[in-house]
Amino acid sequence: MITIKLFGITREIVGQPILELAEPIDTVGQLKDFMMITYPKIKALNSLLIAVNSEYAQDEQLLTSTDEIALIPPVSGG
Amino acid sequence: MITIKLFGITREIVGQPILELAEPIDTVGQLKDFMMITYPKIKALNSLLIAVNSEYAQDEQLLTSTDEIALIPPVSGG
Amino acid sequence: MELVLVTNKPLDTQAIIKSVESPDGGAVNVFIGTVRNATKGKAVLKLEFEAYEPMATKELTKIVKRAKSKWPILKVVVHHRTGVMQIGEVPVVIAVATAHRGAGFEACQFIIDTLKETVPIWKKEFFKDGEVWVAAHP
Amino acid sequence: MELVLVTNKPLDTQAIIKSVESPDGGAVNVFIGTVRNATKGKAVLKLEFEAYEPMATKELTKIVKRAKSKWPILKVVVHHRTGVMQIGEVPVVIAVATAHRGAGFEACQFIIDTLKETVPIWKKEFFKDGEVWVAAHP
Repeated sequence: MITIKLFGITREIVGQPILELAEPIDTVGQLKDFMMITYPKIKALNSLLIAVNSEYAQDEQLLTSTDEIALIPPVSGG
Repeated sequence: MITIKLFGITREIVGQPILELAEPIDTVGQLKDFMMITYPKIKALNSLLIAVNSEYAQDEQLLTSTDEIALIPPVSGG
Repeated sequence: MELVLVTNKPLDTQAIIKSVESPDGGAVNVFIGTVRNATKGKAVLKLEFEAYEPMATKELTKIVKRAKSKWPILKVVVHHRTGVMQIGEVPVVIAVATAHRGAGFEACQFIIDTLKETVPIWKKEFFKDGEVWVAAHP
Repeated sequence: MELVLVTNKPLDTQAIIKSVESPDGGAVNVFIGTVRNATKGKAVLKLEFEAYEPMATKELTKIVKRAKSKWPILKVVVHHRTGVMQIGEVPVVIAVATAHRGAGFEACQFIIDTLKETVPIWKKEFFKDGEVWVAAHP
């Protein structure tokens, strides 16, 4: 089980601020694929990054149930 | 007779804030030459410009007794 | 004064500027972002900023560190506000103190440019006829 | 608020920034010059600025006009103080409001760079062992 924090447009697409996934998702890349397949509107975004424990993560990075995982849609601060 | 306003280092070199000159000085270039010959310390400056009626003036510009004339040593505002 | 802050309270520009003053500084460059009444010719009613706050703070801290490694910065403060803001309100203030002015301009611009690229903060524009998450779509 | 001012009174940074705010502005860039405690490694005790005031105002007005012709500036204010200033005091404040930030950084830097080249204001540095008119000699 992994827990995903959602913000901005991805929070709105998914319809909730936290998502718990029981699916067999081992890596950042697999999570991206899963989210894009499950929520096609996420695929339409300019970009999708994943943060693990508050750091941008590469596709190969492994995910565990204790990680703080967040979806990062295109940022627009400032 | 022309009247010259002096500021900064040129005011200090000449020793007064206003200089009245009865010499036959017709142009900006002649005034520069006169000041550098009369006050060799002015010749040692990085530059010397002349303002006529609050505008930088070229060497050929004619001077009259009603002009507001100022010596502009190297500026250093800001 | 926190050097880096993501907060839902109004930013205190004056206090931020005051806090970077130092006797060995000759120049302070300040960038103040303000909510504009239009975007691409379309009237904006208000903005809302949302942040992944702990990560945003972390990323801002990294940007400040990178800026300090690139320019001789004496003091730097970066504050970003979240929540709903009306036209004219201030979502971001950056103040950079340097001995000489060139470095201050460059560092301040680097910080705001990089902030807009990497810091997990999202802006939603509200129009009369709808709302848009900025930069989300091509 | 005068858009261009040469004055012997302390500058009000906050009021200057406030005065350039506008609903169609998205960015304010501010340059604040401060009196530094050293120059080329030598301790500075204080500074004194002298201006040929009417011409300085005229030249500043020209610089602002040139900046407005080069960048889409919404509002701009430039104030320069004269007289004796202690370490940390502020001889110059420039605030530029633009719709987008790039133009603001460029215009603000253009104004301070050009000010230092053309505006008839002179700075004297006071050291423990003497005083120097800045930039006067090679």
